[in-house]
Amino acid sequence: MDLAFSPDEQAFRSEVRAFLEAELPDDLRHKVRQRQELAREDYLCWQRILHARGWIAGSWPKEHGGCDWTPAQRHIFDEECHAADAPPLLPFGLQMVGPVIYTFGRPDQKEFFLPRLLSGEHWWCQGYSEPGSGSDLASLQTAAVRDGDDYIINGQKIWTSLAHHADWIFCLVRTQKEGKQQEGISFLLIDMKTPGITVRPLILMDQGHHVNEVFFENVRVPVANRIGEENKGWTYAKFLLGNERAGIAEVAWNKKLLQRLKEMAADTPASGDRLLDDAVFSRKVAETEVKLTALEYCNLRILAAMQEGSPPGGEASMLKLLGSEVTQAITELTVEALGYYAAPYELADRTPGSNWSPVGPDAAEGVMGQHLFMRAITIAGGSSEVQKNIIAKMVLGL
Amino acid sequence: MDLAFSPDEQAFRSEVRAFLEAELPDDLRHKVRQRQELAREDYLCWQRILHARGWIAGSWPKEHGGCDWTPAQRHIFDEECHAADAPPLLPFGLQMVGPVIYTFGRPDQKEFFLPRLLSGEHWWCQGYSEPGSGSDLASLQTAAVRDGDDYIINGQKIWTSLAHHADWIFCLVRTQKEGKQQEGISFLLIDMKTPGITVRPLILMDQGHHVNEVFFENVRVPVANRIGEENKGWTYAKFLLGNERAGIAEVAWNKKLLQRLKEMAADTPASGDRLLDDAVFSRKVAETEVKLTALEYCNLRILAAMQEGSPPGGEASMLKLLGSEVTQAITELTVEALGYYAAPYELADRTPGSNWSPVGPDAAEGVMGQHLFMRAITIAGGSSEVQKNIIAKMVLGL
Amino acid sequence: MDFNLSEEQQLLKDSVDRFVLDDYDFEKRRKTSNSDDGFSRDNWKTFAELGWLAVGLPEEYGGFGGPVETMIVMEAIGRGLVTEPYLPTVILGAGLVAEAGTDAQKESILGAVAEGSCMLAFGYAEPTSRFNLADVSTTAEKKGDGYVLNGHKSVVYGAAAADKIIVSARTSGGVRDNDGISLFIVDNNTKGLTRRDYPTADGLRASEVEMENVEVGADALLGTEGAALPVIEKVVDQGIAALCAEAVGCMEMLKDETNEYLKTRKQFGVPIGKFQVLQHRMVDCFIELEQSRSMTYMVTLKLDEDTESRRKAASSAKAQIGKGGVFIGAQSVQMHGGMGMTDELKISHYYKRLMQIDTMFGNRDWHLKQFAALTQ
Amino acid sequence: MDFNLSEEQQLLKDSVDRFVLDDYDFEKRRKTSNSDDGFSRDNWKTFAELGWLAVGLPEEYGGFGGPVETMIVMEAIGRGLVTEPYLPTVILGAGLVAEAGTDAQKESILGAVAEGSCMLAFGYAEPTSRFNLADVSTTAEKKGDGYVLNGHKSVVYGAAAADKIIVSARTSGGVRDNDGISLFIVDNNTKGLTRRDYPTADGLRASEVEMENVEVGADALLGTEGAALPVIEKVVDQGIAALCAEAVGCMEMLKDETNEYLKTRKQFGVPIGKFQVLQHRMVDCFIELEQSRSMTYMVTLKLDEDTESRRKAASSAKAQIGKGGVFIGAQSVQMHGGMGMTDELKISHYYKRLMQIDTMFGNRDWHLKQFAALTQ
Repeated sequence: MDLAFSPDEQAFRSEVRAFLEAELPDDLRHKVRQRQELAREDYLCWQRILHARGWIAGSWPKEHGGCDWTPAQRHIFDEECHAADAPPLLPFGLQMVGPVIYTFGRPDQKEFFLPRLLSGEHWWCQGYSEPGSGSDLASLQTAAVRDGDDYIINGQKIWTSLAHHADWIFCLVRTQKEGKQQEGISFLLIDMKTPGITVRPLILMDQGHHVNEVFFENVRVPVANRIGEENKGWTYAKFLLGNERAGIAEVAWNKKLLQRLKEMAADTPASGDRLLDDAVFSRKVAETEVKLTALEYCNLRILAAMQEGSPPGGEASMLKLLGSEVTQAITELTVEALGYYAAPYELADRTPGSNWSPVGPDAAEGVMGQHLFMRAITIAGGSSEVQKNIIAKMVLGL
Repeated sequence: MDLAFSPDEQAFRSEVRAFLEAELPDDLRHKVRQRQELAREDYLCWQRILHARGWIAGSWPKEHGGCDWTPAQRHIFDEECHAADAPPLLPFGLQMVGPVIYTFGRPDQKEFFLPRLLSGEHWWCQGYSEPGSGSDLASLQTAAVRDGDDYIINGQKIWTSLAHHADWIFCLVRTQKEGKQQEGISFLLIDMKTPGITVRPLILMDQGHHVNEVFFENVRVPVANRIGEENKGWTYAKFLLGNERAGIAEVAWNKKLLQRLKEMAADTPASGDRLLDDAVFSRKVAETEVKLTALEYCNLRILAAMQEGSPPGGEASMLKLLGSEVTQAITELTVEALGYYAAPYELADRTPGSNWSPVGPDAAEGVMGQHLFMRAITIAGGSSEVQKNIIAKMVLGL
Repeated sequence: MDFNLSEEQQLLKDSVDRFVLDDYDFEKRRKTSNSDDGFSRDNWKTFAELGWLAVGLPEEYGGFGGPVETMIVMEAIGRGLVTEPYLPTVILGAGLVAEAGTDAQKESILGAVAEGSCMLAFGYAEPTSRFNLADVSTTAEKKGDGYVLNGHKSVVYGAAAADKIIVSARTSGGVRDNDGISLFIVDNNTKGLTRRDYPTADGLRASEVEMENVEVGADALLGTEGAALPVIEKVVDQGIAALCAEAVGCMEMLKDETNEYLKTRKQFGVPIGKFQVLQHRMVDCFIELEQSRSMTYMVTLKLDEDTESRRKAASSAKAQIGKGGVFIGAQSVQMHGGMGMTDELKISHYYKRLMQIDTMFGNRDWHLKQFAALTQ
Repeated sequence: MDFNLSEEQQLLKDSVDRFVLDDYDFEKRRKTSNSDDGFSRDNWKTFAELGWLAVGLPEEYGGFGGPVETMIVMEAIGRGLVTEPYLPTVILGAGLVAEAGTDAQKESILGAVAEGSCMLAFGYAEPTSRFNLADVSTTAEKKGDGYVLNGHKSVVYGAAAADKIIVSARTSGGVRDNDGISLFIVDNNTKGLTRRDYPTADGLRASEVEMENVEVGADALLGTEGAALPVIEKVVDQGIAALCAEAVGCMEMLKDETNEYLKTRKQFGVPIGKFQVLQHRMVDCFIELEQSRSMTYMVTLKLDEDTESRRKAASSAKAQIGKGGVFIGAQSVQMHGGMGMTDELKISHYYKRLMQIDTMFGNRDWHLKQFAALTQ
């Protein structure tokens, strides 16, 4: 047993750190640090920089343009990126549809989609959830009816993150109504410019435009845009959900958020003391840090197992549960640290590029918005309740 | 709206207080205060004193030997008794079977049983639970087969509190196997001296002998000892359970326990400080006291409603839930307050009348034992999970 | 011991409940909240006509009722998520004047509040004070008959709409001394007073109020010079009781809405209310509500007891309400799933208000600390 | 990064696991625990023969292995709820000697420990010290070449069985000074040393150790006079890591037993494991166990890092283990219903041990406070 990273891994860490030092633009750093909403161009700017360095897809095989990094390398890369306040990489293309395409796609699909995905030319979004199917994903109703070489799509997706930025959407659609729900689903790649697609913003409680409803009205999609076999989409969907959960613990990001919280509490005057010196507040921070440490070592154990070839099973659900709880604990404490200054809430606060200055201390910027948006992480991607059902069944056999 | 007790009620409080001052024996006070296990004679001694004063059955109608006190009077009586460290009144006779007898019993049953119950001549215990029927009470299997003027009883009861002290047991037995479970149950009164009854101690985790298994092997019970109709026992059982839950919040007792905790924490040295001055410990005590205050006012609201004639419904389940949580919180904190001195655990500690002196501070006596025994209160009398099921169904309609 | 409303109180309750039901549905509330003022002056006029702005004020100045009546109004305000600045004007502002004002001040202000022609706000917090009401850096120096005020008051709810802002300022003593704090009634348009107005996360309006050499007359002093802290504490405790009632209104609405959602929303072929985990969660919400309601009655009925008893009541009630409100709010969002996250459903708005209520006048940590100190 | 055991470690694990499985079933354990000594000297001999009493000791005195090997043994001790005083003798007692002893002390004690002929105990707590290792009122005054000890050591586990008791005593400084603490090795039969022995709630044995003018020679001093605190802290951190492993053994046993009970116990016609609330509760137990195991690996692998890093590791691990252990213990009792309350089922015994582990070497509150101070 040994906690140390290998010399190679340590060298890799230095390399990543030097790269970030040199290449991460200051304005992006600042925006991330100040919890500002990122514009489409902000994401793409960072994607292009990483793409130029060949580091845009750490987990992908080299043949498809990835780095084929070990789990430990990915972990190191993640840690360094978050420590440097780099923007997050959106998962929809890189973690979700990309691996589906290179695993199940035809050669022409790989050739067309993968390079564009990596370069940022294609921005992807995810068409899974529907109004009637939340936790019960397989009950989806969006229908695809065969018409010659096309499918004609009618239906609605919901909670589609950043669909308003997207060039393409990958969709689960129903191609068969009979039999088991899971057995009539197909997996389609759809150009967002196709006539009949309407994107309607769904404003969330932080008043931000993160997600959308996407309506399909007689949308024609070439059958050639289907991944794999008709009615086998559930297989690809589950594969994708498995990938979605890798890295779900968000250890590096949580560490960064916790560090910011501690800095803020050290700077916050609390009637003559520093807030961080308040016994009860500092205990809550310590409790959260202990929980994060436990999560970190759970994550490392699972990474080590993956490195030896064991795929994560129910453990991924555990990481998702714990990671989301830790994040919510940190954002709640961050709001609490601000006291009354958590209340001021101007929309400008969340608008990219505004010249607005926050009310109260600088560190107050974006805190409430982030907290409110983070209420979603115990709901999206399989709610906490669903994750517990999964563990009860898969791990405990109940 | 008004929180004040009426002048009559305040006068009643003074009367109770003066009575306790004059009549409660010091050795009983001391035993209760030191959390010592009470002997059979301790309970009976106090019962006889109250009986002589005519205050043994506050809630009973006057015609049956009770006081017909209002809910407010009962609340006041309870508060004063606990404040004075009076021993508890055991519920099995006074709260449970007594009201069943005077509500559903025949005149001859009332005449025989009620005076003996009140005087303490008959010590009652409760034969409800069975090994196979815990939360699912109605699934009980103990069989009563008619044979002339007798029933012949075979089966087993479990968790029978203080059966080793009891003269009589009231039992739910199965008189019919067909049909709905609830419709084949009868309610019998059984003399513990009847041949065929064996009482086997069940030692609990505090190493105390509180509960027993009671075995019935061809036990003959006169049909005349049945309450009400054959196969209607479930009705009487539910009536009894309803009464069991009145006063279940144990507000007065919890207040006393909390006060003891605060005294102890004020006396406990914690490396140069008083433990009560520790910000985190005192906060936990404060949280518990707030919870107890909320419980107290929930209880008062329900008492006030009862005073106006509304029987408690699902609210009783709420009181039971909250009361047991508060008690466990207090006993946990009391153990915590002792630090290392919670560990010493000699059986003498729990044996009535021993000359043993506790290890560590005087206040350490009985603390761990009480904490361990109190783990049962979220299990017995309908587990917390069952109480929540009841509220979900009865109050929320889920 | 009696938890029933009198006949008059029941009439008041019917009246405010009807208003919220008929005239304050969620869509209207959203429009009102998003308007420039963040509330409706028409509604304010209605409040005045129906007498609600006189609740809790002294009878000699046209007022009626006391803590119970205030509780009734505030609970309805909570149910409707009403954005009109009732708390800053009627409870805090008029409360301070009623408690400490001269006859002349009462005469000129309380009647105007009751008839809707005067709105008030109370600036007590400062950037470094956190929740300590005695931590006052703002200074008031004597100048001639009057005073010169300098300082910064933080997150003053209702300040933009207020005709007069009441501020705490230090006339003597060190920054955190209990003695030496005074109250001043400052006209909102006084020279040297500048505001930065902003919406708050819970859809209300607040302001940073900066005073630079603001000159006020002797008649601006509210109460005895240097002895304002007990007055502030008393009125803030009244504010806490009112907030508790508002929170109970919010919580009850969330409990009802979420319970209904559990019965109607289907997943895996059954209403999600059939899942035991959600049933028990809903029970936890119900219990938090009942506890919060009990504590609200308790603090409301103890507002006129002695100081220590009142402060214990206020701190314990606030601690419960803060915890219960945030719990019910967060769980209502969670049980509504994605829909709970949206701006278009009312759920998240109640959650945001309950979060704010937890912070206002000191959060759980603060009040548990006060309570611990009072009960040791 | 590697969380696998080496081949030798796996062999050790197989050996201790087999012993617990074959020779330490619950009935045997109960008898042993209820015997006069509270443990079995035969078992102790077996431990010696199998080499377990040498684990973690320096190789030059017959020892082998390090923190990982200790973790392996302690986890099995947890699973079996083993009552033999392994922690007081091998980890604390021998640990102190190995850390601070002279060659002569190591020579005379460590070999004897390894071969099972010497048992040890460590008295560090006092009636007023609570969890502060530096709070030492016991005094050691120089007398000739030796020392005279006076004081009271609280709840010394394993003291009755110990041949030698190591105690902390103050040779200089004030009661809570970090400097001025020394360690002494005192023969259990020394004149002036009296014990009150008693069983503990978790079925072990401990004692109050009082010293009245106990005279010891110069060779009783363990380590440098007045400089014992860092030694004590280091060895206590090793004790914490060992306790964490023991707790993981307890928790795993409870998790497995309770999960099995949920599958077999029927109520309302179905196994109670079909109730979603119990499923999720069991998931919470599983997660607490996984977190506790991860933290145990962490602290075990960080015992040899610098002081600050080691102390952070120990305090964070102890805080997690205390919380997780008590949670799993209490929930296992609750999910077993009445049966969980009984003395005859093993469940409650694990709960009692986990409660004690939470307290030992400082409870959650204490370690969260230490951790907060170390990470600010």
